[in-house]
Amino acid sequence: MLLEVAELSVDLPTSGGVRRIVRSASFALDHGQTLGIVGESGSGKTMTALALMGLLPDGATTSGAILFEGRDLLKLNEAQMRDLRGDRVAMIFQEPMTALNPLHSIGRQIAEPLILHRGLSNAAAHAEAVRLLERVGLPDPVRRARAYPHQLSGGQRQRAMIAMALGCAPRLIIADEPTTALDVTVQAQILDLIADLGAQSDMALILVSHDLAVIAQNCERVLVMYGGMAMESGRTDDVLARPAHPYTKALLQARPRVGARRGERLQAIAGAAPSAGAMPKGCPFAGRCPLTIAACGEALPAPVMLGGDHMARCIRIDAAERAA
Amino acid sequence: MLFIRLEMAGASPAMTMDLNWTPTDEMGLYLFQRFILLLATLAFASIVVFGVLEILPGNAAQVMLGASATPETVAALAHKLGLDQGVIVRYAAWIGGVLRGDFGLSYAYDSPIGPLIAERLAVSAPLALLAMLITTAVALAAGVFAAQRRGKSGDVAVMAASQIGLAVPNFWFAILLVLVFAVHWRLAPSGGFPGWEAGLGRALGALILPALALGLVQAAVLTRVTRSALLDVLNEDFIRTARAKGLSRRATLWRHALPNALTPILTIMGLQFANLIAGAIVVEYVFTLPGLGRLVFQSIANRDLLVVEDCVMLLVAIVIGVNFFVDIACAAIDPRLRRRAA
Amino acid sequence: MHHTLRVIVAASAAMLAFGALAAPKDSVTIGMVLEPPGLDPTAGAAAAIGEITHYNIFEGLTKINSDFTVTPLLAESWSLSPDSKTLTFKLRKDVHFQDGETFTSKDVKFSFERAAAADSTNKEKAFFASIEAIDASDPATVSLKFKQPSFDALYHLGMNTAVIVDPKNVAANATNPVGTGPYKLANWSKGSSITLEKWDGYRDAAKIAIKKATFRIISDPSAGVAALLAGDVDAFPRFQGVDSLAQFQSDPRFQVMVGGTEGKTILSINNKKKPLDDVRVRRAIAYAIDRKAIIDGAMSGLGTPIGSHLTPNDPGYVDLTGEYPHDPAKAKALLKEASVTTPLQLSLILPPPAYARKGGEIIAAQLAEVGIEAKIENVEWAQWLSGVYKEKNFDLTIISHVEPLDIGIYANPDYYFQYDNKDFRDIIAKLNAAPDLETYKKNMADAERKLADDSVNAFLFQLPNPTVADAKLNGLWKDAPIFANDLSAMSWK
Amino acid sequence: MSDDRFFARARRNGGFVLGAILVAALIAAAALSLVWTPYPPAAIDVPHKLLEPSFAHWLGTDSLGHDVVSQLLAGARISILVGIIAVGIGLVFGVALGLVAASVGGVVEDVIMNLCDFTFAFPALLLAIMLTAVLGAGVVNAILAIGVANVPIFAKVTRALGNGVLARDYAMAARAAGKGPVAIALEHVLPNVAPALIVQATIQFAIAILAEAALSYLGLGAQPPQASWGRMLSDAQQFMFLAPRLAVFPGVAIAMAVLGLNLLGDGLRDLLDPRLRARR
Amino acid sequence: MSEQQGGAPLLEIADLVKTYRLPRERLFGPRPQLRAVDGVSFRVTAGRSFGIVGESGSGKSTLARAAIALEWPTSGQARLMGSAMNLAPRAALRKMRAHMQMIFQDPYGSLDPRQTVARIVGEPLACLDGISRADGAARIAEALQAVGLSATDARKYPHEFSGGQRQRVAIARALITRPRLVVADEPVSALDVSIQAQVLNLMTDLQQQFGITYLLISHDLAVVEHICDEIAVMYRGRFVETGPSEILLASPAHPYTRALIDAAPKLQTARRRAPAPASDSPGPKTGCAYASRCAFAQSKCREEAPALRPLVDGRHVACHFPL
Repeated sequence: MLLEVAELSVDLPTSGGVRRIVRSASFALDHGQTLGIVGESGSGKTMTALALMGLLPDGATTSGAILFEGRDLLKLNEAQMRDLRGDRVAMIFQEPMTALNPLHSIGRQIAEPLILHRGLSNAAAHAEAVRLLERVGLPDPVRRARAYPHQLSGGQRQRAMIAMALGCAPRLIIADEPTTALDVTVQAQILDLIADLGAQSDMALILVSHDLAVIAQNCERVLVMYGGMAMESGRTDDVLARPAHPYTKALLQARPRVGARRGERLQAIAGAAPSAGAMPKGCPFAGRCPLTIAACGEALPAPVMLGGDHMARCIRIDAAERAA
Repeated sequence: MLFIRLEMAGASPAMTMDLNWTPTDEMGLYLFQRFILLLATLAFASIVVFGVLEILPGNAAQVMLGASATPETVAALAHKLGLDQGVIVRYAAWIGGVLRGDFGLSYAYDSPIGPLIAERLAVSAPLALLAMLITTAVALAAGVFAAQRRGKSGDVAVMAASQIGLAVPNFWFAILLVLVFAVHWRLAPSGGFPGWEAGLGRALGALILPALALGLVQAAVLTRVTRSALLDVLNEDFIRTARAKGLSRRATLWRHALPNALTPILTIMGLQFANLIAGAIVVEYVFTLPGLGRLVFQSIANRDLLVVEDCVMLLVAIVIGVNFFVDIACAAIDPRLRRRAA
Repeated sequence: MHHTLRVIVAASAAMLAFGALAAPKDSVTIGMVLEPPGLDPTAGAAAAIGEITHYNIFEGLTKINSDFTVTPLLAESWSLSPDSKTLTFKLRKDVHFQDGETFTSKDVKFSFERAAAADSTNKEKAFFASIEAIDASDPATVSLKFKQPSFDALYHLGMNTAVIVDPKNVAANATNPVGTGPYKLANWSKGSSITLEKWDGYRDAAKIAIKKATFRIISDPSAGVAALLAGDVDAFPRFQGVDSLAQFQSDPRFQVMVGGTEGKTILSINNKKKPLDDVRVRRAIAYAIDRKAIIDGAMSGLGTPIGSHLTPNDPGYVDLTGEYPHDPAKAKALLKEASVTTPLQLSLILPPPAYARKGGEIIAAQLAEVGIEAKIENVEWAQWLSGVYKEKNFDLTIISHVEPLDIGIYANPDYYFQYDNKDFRDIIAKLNAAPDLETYKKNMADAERKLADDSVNAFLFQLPNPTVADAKLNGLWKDAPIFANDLSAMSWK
Repeated sequence: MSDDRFFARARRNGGFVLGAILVAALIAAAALSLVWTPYPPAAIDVPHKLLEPSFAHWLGTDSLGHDVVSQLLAGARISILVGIIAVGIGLVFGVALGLVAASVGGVVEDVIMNLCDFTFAFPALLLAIMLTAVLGAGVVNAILAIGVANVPIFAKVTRALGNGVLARDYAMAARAAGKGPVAIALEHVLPNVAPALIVQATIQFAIAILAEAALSYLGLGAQPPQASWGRMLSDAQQFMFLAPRLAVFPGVAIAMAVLGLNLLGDGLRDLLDPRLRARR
Repeated sequence: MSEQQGGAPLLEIADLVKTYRLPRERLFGPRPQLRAVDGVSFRVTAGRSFGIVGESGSGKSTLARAAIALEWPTSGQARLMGSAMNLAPRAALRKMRAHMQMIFQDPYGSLDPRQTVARIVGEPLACLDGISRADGAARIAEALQAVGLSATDARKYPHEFSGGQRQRVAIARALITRPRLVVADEPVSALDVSIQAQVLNLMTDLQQQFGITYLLISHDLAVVEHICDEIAVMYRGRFVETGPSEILLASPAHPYTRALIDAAPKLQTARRRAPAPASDSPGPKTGCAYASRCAFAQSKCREEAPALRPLVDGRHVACHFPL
């Protein structure tokens, strides 16, 4: 296994007290594999990704374990984490406009990790940056390398971000909503690019998105998060075909579909997601879930294995199956 | 902030990118437009300065001749000085002279104003530079220090000190400095300026207390600006990107955060320069320094109109010029700013 | 043997002195409050011009000394004609201007005629205009024929307005003065300091102890105190920080002298303005004022009270200070008698000197006690000159008239306080025509009494001349009949 | 925002509490001086000048025998007066200009903003010196000068934040509903800009106090017998060596008043709108 | 359902052009112009909701704002029920506004944080004359109830609501004047999936209940199809294809429409590869704007701009070689 996350919890101090943002998340990933983490805003998916990079906000505390290439990342000191970041693990962020330093040329920003981790000279790093830009499909890479972020379009900027992440040939790439800010057509191209490049060099990929469809089309495995908790996980095929958790089911049905009858009522989920400050003791979906019983609100539901590595955290899986 | 819009221009329609840009074009265009605006501002400033000071009460000729002068002699001198001419003629004569480098004649000193101002600048300019140097050094160091330790005791101490700095009037601080360093410990002269011919050491020695009084109080403002600008930048996504590349916090700070924080800091420094010049007038008063600010004050007292006009114009031009260079510097640092020329 | 011993003793003493003072001090730094606008005392009115140039760069025929006596300077001697109208001076023959020109009676004639000319900006133009003829036929003799007998001519000729200038250099004197004195201008750093250097071509160069003198302009009293304490300044004549004198007096490093000047500090009253044109109101003001409190509060107790427009050292002085004792009740009664409705609102315009600013505050408080509300308005000199002196737009103001023997200003009905009195003008005419000193003194006393009786202005005190200096500096003036710093008399102990 | 939450959060904000206490003390001092001072502030008592602090004179007397405590109390009055009027001038004209600039946009906005930038080239104190030189020294002119210097500051704040508000969809929604530009400026822009203006006004108040002190120190502000902290300092400077305490009290008073206002402003900024970041 | 307006369509856009001036690029060069909307015409008839799909920068939001008289067209007209809005006097336009309202994308930015829900919802009403205070309050309560909120919510402030509830408030505001046309600019794209469904359901309910016709702007084909009877696909300021939703989505005629449909992520694991190679460069000055990205482009496409022409099935397409 390249990566094994076990019972990861993240606590974040806020003005209203310490909040548990991620609750006992567990998942694993091998070389070359792709995992999608899907969830709505506030589900804890981004914090999970940042925990893997060791880039949680100041004051955050973690428990559990993150084994990467056999080492527990939570036990590494800052210097050791620094050596990993950008070299063994790389990250692509959501908004390429703000994620790039507006004052540095694209080439300089791509060259930076190469100089840092590979010890390349400035000139060599810059030449490599141009090669990387070419590899991510930017035409005229020499001039693009000289350009500043504001002179590129959104798609081009995201390609530059990918080039930056690829630079040191990391073993794991974490992409946090890499296409949310982009148009649909560009989104498809960027996702293709990430998938292709990952496959070429046997990199593992964690794709974080709010859009189940994006995950479905790009990841072998999926992890559905809600209220800081991993509700369901497993092979994408399994989860899509036989969603076990009421939340996953609701999510699949809530989306309007192309080709569906117009004006058809969508299966809406009532209410709104609980805020981190008002998280119930038990299942975070309790209350919004049509199958809620008193026990749902009392304790964190235990994971239920459903064959293979298909897992769901729900005490009413049986009822859910009946309902479906 | 002169000319610079701190906030992004209002909601602009999404635009397609023209990739045929060339950096020199953008910068050249920006420079040209800023320069035109600089000239227009200077012209407008000269009209305002002349206009305001033309209605000063008092009669320069009377002042020059003293109490016992007869009305005829006063009138004769007024004629000699051109005070009996029309306002527009006098404005044209003044501005024409200034453009040729002829600042006119001081009524009070009965000598050309150009050398007079040059003499004062030899005190004021080093004082301002020294003060700015102190401000910048202290503020950058303290601001970076505080931003790095946000919320910790070091940050709290710096912020508390800067609050006090904001609250203390610079002239009071100057008085306290004289009391402690010049009178009590006798480490520095109490005031006055021996002149540069007395030696670099003595001249700088006379400027150090005034520069401290000016600089430290200003540093309080800039420290807060530096800290908040840096904290703003440290919250930006690209800082996380830099850390995700494996850069240390320190390297992230110096390579990514500080250059980005520099634009607001520089802009505020430009604005502060105006306050520095104003503060210099008061501090020069406390330390009886023969600087430009003091010349303005004395000349207003003497009704030495032309000197006041020249000095105020010079001070305003310096402020405008400094802000012009701040704009240019900001555009040189931040390629996005060049685009905003419109 | 005896002789040898003396030589040895002298040598050892000299060596000791050298040992104590590695380099004997031959320079001095003098503080002054106002910077002169130029350096030609015959063209500008500012007292600061004389403080720097008089006796140092420029010299006149006579010299007014600290003790109010008049002695020869460029003149060796003089004689007065029996009708008291012609003064004849024998001039020194060893005098040169600093540009090498020789000083002769022609220069005297040129200087005085220039001062009397129509375009003259000389402050004492009126005095020079009273000279009917100047005879300079002999280079070593000059005689001045006055239109009327002149008892104070020697005094006037000793003032800085009567210094002898080099005809070749008159135009440049403001910035590059050339005179006959022992010092030349070395440097003027505007707004900061003026430095004079000893001129080696001076006729008595060997007697001049101070080689270099720097006048530092320190307008703020506390900065002056600081400069003295820090040793930045060796002497501060006409020192403004009068409240700090006690501190210097108790410090052995310093010498403190308090002398007098010709300054008559008065509360000027606009005699034309209603109800101030009523003598009862002016008298009420005089009764309302407590000179002692003003002198104590504004001058730290320095300054001699005066009762009219003359200082105690002037010829013909009469002490009239008892005329209007501090009596608020009487003041109120007079106001009532003049049927003035109280509170009476008056403006009180104050120029920058401390005697005016602080004295004004005290006077305002004293006037308030009798029902006069004086609204204080602080102004700069320029505003004072234009608003008060020229436009006569004021009710009350405080000012020190420092010109000696200037009681004649009251004979001018257009003078800013606008005292228009025929009787007084007659007295002044008699005074000017006085055939001898005794008559002069008698007429002077009449004039003083008339002013006090009419309560033209409220007369406060003689402006003191406090000097603070390094205890080792010799030759400073105690009294200051004129504002001058005689550097040639100064030396270090 | 509900009031109880505001006060609950306010109590936890130490700077705000300290600032509020200091400002309350300033106001209390000014109010007290209207009805009572130990001695009349302008009363001259030459025989009792330069007294050390004692039971009769808690902080001693100055060179004319003024009671220092009385003068300090009365001086608070001038400070508050200058602050209120100068900030008022800045608010009224600045906010109006800022709203017009933001609402009208285009050339009008450019002209107003360039004028504001232009005014920044005249340092407030230089402007004040020029104005007082033209109009004469006095509190009224000092207030006017400080007020004029305040106008562009409020104009810029109003315009910058106003543009932000106008770019929000709710301003667009108001237009879609048929609201005119004036109604939108008054109903949407002004209330949303108000918290920032309150914060800015507090800070400008502090700056006005400093400016008045500097002007009075230079003799261009308050005139005797009016008590003013700046004037007290300039008097005290002449007695630095005899009675350094006289130079301490007014300075401390100014510093405390300004500190209080700044802390109050920072606290208000945190409380009213955490998104507003330090502008200084 | 909806009352038929004799003859004139509810909304008619005629040859609308909107240009913006961009900053100068060269010292003395002219200021370049951006044609955000480049000659668009369409009609919305009562009862047939109209959807506009396109990527960011295609001009669809500008078009929406012009349609509701929040932008003044550079040329062309927007007519509501037969009267041209850009020619109408101010007072008349204000009256017309009662018939058209707008819903915005960001439920956090579209509600003034300093106003109560009652004021927010009542704002369009306040702009109309002759509505009494009591009437107004009743109408506000009615509107709130129609969107599933309670009348007591009127006293609350926006920050007391969740994102979905805020969008309900925004919809209530749009409903209060009982408009015939509601322009909705990306009404659900800022909401979480679970909330999206609630809002979309609400919008369809209101459509049926009050006979509202939507002009819906979205980048999401599924959302547009869910609400709209007719769809227009916009690219670089122009319509490239219009037509009834079912037909257009089932068998797109324009390659760009095809690309959009293919690129939309679907809930299935196998995925078609993204079509055309990426190119973000601006289109050529002449010819079809899409030519540089089009997989089927031929030389004619680069030389001659295709006009929007009708196809047999009621669709219009701007392509020389429709699929």
